[in-house]
Amino acid sequence: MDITWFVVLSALIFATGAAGVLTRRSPLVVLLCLELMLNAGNLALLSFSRMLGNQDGQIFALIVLVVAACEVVIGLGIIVAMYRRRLPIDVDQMNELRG
Amino acid sequence: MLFEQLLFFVAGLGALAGALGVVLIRNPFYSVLSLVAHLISLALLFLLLRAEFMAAAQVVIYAGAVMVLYVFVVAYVGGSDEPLGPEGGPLRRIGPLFAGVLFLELAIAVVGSSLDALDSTGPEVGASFGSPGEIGRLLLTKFLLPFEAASFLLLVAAVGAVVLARKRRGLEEPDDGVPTLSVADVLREEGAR
Amino acid sequence: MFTIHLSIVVFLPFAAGLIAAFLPARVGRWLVVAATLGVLGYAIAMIADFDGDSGGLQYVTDDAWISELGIRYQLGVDGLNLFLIALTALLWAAATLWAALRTEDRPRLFMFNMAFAETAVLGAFCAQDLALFVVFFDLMLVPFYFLIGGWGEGDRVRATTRFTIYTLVGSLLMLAGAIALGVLAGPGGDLSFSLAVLAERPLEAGTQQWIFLLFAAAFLVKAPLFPLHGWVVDTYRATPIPVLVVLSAALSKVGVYGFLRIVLPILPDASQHFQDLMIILAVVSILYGSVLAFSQDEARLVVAYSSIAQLGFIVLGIFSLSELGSQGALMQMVNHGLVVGALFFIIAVLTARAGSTSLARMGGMALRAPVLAALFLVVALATLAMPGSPNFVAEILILFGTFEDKLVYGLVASAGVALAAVYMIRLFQRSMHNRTEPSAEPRELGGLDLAVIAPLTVVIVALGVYPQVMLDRTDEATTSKVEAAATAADGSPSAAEAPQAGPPGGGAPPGVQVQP
Amino acid sequence: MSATGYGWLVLAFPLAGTLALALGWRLWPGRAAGWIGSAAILGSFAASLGMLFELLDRAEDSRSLVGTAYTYADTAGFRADMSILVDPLSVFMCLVVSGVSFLIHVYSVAYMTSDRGYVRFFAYLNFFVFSMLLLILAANFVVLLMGWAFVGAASYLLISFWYRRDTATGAGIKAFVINVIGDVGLVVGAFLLFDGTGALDYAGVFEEAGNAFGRNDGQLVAACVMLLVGAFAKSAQVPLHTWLPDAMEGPTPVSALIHAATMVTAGVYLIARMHPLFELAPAAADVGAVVGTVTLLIAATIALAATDLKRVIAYSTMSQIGYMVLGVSVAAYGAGLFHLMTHAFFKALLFMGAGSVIAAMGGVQSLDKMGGFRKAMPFTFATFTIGALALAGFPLMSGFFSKDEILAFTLNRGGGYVVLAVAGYLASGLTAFYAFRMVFRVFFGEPVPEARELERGHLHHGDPANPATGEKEDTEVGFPGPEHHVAEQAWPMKAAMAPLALLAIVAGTLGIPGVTDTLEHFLEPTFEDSRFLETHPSESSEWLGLALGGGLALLGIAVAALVYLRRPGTALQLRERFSTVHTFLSNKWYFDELFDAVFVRPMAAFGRFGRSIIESVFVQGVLVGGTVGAVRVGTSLARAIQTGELRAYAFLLVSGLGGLVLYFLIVSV
Repeated sequence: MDITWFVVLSALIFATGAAGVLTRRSPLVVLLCLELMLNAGNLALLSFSRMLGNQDGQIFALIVLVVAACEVVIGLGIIVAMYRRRLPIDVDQMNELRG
Repeated sequence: MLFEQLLFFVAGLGALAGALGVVLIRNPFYSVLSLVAHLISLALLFLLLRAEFMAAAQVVIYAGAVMVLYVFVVAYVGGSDEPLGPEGGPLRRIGPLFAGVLFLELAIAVVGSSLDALDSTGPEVGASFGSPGEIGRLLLTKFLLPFEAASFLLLVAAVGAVVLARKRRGLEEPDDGVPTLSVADVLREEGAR
Repeated sequence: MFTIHLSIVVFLPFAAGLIAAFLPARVGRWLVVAATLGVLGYAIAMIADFDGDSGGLQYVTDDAWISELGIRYQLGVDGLNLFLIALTALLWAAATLWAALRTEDRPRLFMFNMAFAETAVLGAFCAQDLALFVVFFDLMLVPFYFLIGGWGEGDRVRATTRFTIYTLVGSLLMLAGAIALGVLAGPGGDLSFSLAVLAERPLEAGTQQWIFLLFAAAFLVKAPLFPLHGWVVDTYRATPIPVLVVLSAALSKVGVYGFLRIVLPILPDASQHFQDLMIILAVVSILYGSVLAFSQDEARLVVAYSSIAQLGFIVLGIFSLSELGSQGALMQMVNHGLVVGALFFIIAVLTARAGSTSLARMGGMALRAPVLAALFLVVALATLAMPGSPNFVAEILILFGTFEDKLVYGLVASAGVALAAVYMIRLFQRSMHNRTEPSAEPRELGGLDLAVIAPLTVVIVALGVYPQVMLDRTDEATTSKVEAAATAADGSPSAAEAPQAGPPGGGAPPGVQVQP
Repeated sequence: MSATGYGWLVLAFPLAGTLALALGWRLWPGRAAGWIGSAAILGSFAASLGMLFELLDRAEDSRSLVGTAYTYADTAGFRADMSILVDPLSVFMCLVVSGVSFLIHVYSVAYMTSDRGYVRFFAYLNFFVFSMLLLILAANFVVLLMGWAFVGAASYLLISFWYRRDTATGAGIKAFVINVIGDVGLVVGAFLLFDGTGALDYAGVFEEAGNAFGRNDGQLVAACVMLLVGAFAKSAQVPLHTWLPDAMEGPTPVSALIHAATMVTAGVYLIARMHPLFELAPAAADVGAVVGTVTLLIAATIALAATDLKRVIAYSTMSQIGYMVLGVSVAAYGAGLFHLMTHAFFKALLFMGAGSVIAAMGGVQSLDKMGGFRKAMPFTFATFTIGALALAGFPLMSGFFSKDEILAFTLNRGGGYVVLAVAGYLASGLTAFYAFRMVFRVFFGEPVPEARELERGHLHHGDPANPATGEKEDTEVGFPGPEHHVAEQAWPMKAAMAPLALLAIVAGTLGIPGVTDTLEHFLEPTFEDSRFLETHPSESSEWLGLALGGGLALLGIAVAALVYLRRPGTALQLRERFSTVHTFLSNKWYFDELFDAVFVRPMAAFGRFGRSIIESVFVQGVLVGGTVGAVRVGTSLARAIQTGELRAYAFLLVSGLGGLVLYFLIVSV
């Protein structure tokens, strides 16, 4: 299979994830969509790694995996904290940070 | 060759379907399960790209550990059905349009790229390419610093999660009598309480 | 024989402040006081050790910092900043001591900010690299932002906002000027911001002029000079006294010091070109500040406007572009710092007794507080440049320097001397003499207040009796700084666009300045 | 010890006295402070005598010595040493100043007894004497300015000594500010000289002046006129005189010391000291002569109408200083300084007598309320009358010789100077009149209750009140205190007045035309370079002048006797008859109002304008407000983007990404 296929697929998954982030209201699902985007990125990284025959890209992907894990931990922690404070779990109703 | 192509299309469609499932299914619980399917499909694609270690990590860490976390949280928070309706203003409606434009741009960029190597299956690589041994060697030599930084990041995230999710006194729950001390308490000046 | 490392001098307060932040408050505050005293000791040792005959830099520290941009970590002391460093050290010692005795609200944070501010000001005085100077110059704002915003009185938010934004805009203009200077003066990417190097790379007269204006804006705002003094009123009202002391006494000197250190040597043609403009601003500041000083009822504002007038004198001395004038200006910087510091402490004491900063609510303090009255009298007389005070020596040098070329401006400025007598004696009389207001509780200075104010007064008197101790060490350096700008008048190549009709060997006669 | 060594001692005594009194203000019990202060001045006087004898030992042409202690300021061609000049002129001045000051200190020991600020008073007084001596001994302009300004400051402190009176503090400010104007004049003058000669020390300036400036050179004349501004401010010459009458708010010994005997003569000293310059710039000297004459006339006329006892003496001081300024300006140095000395004696005496009377009156100073003290205070009467006779120029008294010598000298210059001399003679008649107006109104006529009480041995104690406003006095700082028993009763006061009375009578013998010229001869080394040294009026013309002056004095006294003794109602009739003139005179020629209209009010108006318009509208409004406003607008734009909506941020991010990709697509095509 040509690398192009993989890269285009990665772009498609990325766009799907972006669409999810832009449309969904539950922060939980927004986080899931972020995972999609990160994985799309990983796919692209691995594709290019294969294309160049260089394993550095795989290390990159691994690091992205770590970052994703951290993000999940913090994101879910925030959601749990919000839940426990009886705050609405809805991204449209969260604007505490308005300047 | 054919097997690889077949596998690519099966896995690719699976990944795509999983992704669409995440975005479109209204029940968060099913969204999570859909993401698991997506991740496993992706792991297959990783195998095709000769990234055996990453594929394994994807399945074990992501589809296994991380998704379990999601499931727990969904179960805890109580995943209610979310209306996919029009609430959320105009931005929400044009969201897919933006995503589509983004995909188009990226696709044009990839397809129209003058990078010839994209149209190949990549160079021949040795059997150890992407093996855990190779990755481990790289991590402990060339990428030692990012590796350490990543581990530190994980530590910080873990502490952060504890701080975020711990019980707080006097807010919404009755005092359980157990005094808690946080980092913020240590840094605060005396007399400022 | 011990060696003096400027980096230690500069960063000692900051380090102490940082450590003190993690110690118990009662220990921490005295640690900061000890550090400021250490810096003072260092400064005194430096004055004693200083080689007055050499005009060059001493105790130089010179390391690469950001080598890609040619920025160096370059510190040094010469006659120009020697006494300003000592002044900074002395006032910070006094101010932190004062604060250590009474700050109750978040003392460690307060002390840390004070220490941080001292480091920034010392750094700005010591810096011999333009980029480093700019860094310290802007860094000064940070602690003062927190000090005024966090411990201020009255409408402190408004004061802090105005102070920060206004001076920051000035600083940004200077940053632009500094970058332009470094880039334009470094042909072919050979960048250097070292002041010594820049002084040897003269720019086109036209380029110099707009860069001059950028620098002048920053320095005049900081000084402050009319009409850029708008931040003064709110800030002086709101700032807590120990902060106000260092703000008015040391911080404002950084601006005028910048003229001598940077503008005159590096932009000589522009300095010559804008000489009249600057002198007019200075003279207007003198008169305007004086007149407003005696129509104020609030003690702090009297001193605030008097500072504008005094800084007018300093700028006048600098832009007389004569050796006498700059020498006087430099001396006046130190003297003004001393008297204004003492004045604010005294005003704080008075305010505590009268319960108000309004002069109308004070009065008659002298009877119950003779020591306070005596100290105030000495300081007030020094402020109005009474002969026999160091300020007199400074002002006579400034006036003599100005008279040489700009007799008319000098005469107008000397009216400011008489006006100074009016507002200072009025301040003294309104607070010390006449009847006591019923609401005021006159009582004598406490021993600890005395320990802060008396040393400042002693230094003032000592400098008045023997000013030569200062002139001896400063005159080589000052002379070398004015030289370029003073000779630019005689038709150096880059000044060709401003032809001079001056007599040979002398400066241009007043009013012959031709604007292109 | 060398003469300069004595010179430093002259300065050291009062300085030490000041420091001892000021730093030990709580230690000195009772009158100790007064005696310490007096002893310090006595030491100064002794050291002055030491200087005198040292000088007399030297040859006449080497009687000018400079002693330098250290370099005061030396930079970029500006050089000033801490140095003193000892020559006959400075020795003469030191003797007069320290001698008279000593007597006034002794007088004050008793006079200030009940004052709460006793120690403070003597600390100030010693500081004043130190400053005055520094001024006199200075060998360059910087030290001169120091002494000059210290004198001003000391005078400020002493005028506002009773600082609870706002009239006193107001007068102090006025005096200080006018003195500072004088200082500025001196600074400018010193610069103009420095510019021409490159020197700041007298010797250097005088030496170079001849080479640097031509005769009546514009710059030199300007310099001398600026020096005159300084001299006029200190010596209360028109138009810078308005502070002197107000300065009478100070305690009476202060009026005697500062505002009669010593400080106000500093201007005369300055002109005498700078005589080489004034002779090079006769135009400036003429300015001095004319101003001196105008002052002596104006002051004499105001003194006719003033009713405050001390102010009458103050105006007479102005007038007499006018004579001295006239004298030294027309190069009659010896005569001018002679008059300075005799004036110091009799004027101090007059003030001391006035102080005694005021004490007897319980602080009241108005002539209208006094009368008939002759029997109650015989000693004061005698000494005051001696002082008045000397002031009036009664034949054979000291003032007779000194004043008339000035006028004779002026007359001798001929030309326009004759007019000045005529004015001087006219004023001397007026002087005699107002001097005896005081004597007759205070000591003759019907005794007032206070006088009667005193005759019976009781001292009247009025309610302590400010004589100017009638406001109740704060006796914690305000004098006279409740237990004030000084009139005629304290021996130190008599001990001070008696020698002065003697001197007021006999001091004239130092310069009787044709008989003695001791003083002039002693001063000669200082003035030997004067062009006018030899142009002395002939003896016969001097005696003619003396006869004329004596006649005028007698006439003035006779008229005063006629008006106030023989026909007591005459004065009132005259006042009604010439009410316009009287109003004009009692308003002091409207100088205060003039200054108010020309300087004070415009300045205050500008201050208000500056505060309300320039400050709030332009400086704070447009400049600061504009800058801050611009930043505010910018930040509110930035804030508008910060909606806090997660989705909005996500959109921004995606649009940014899309834009970036688009950019690279376009670029790569």
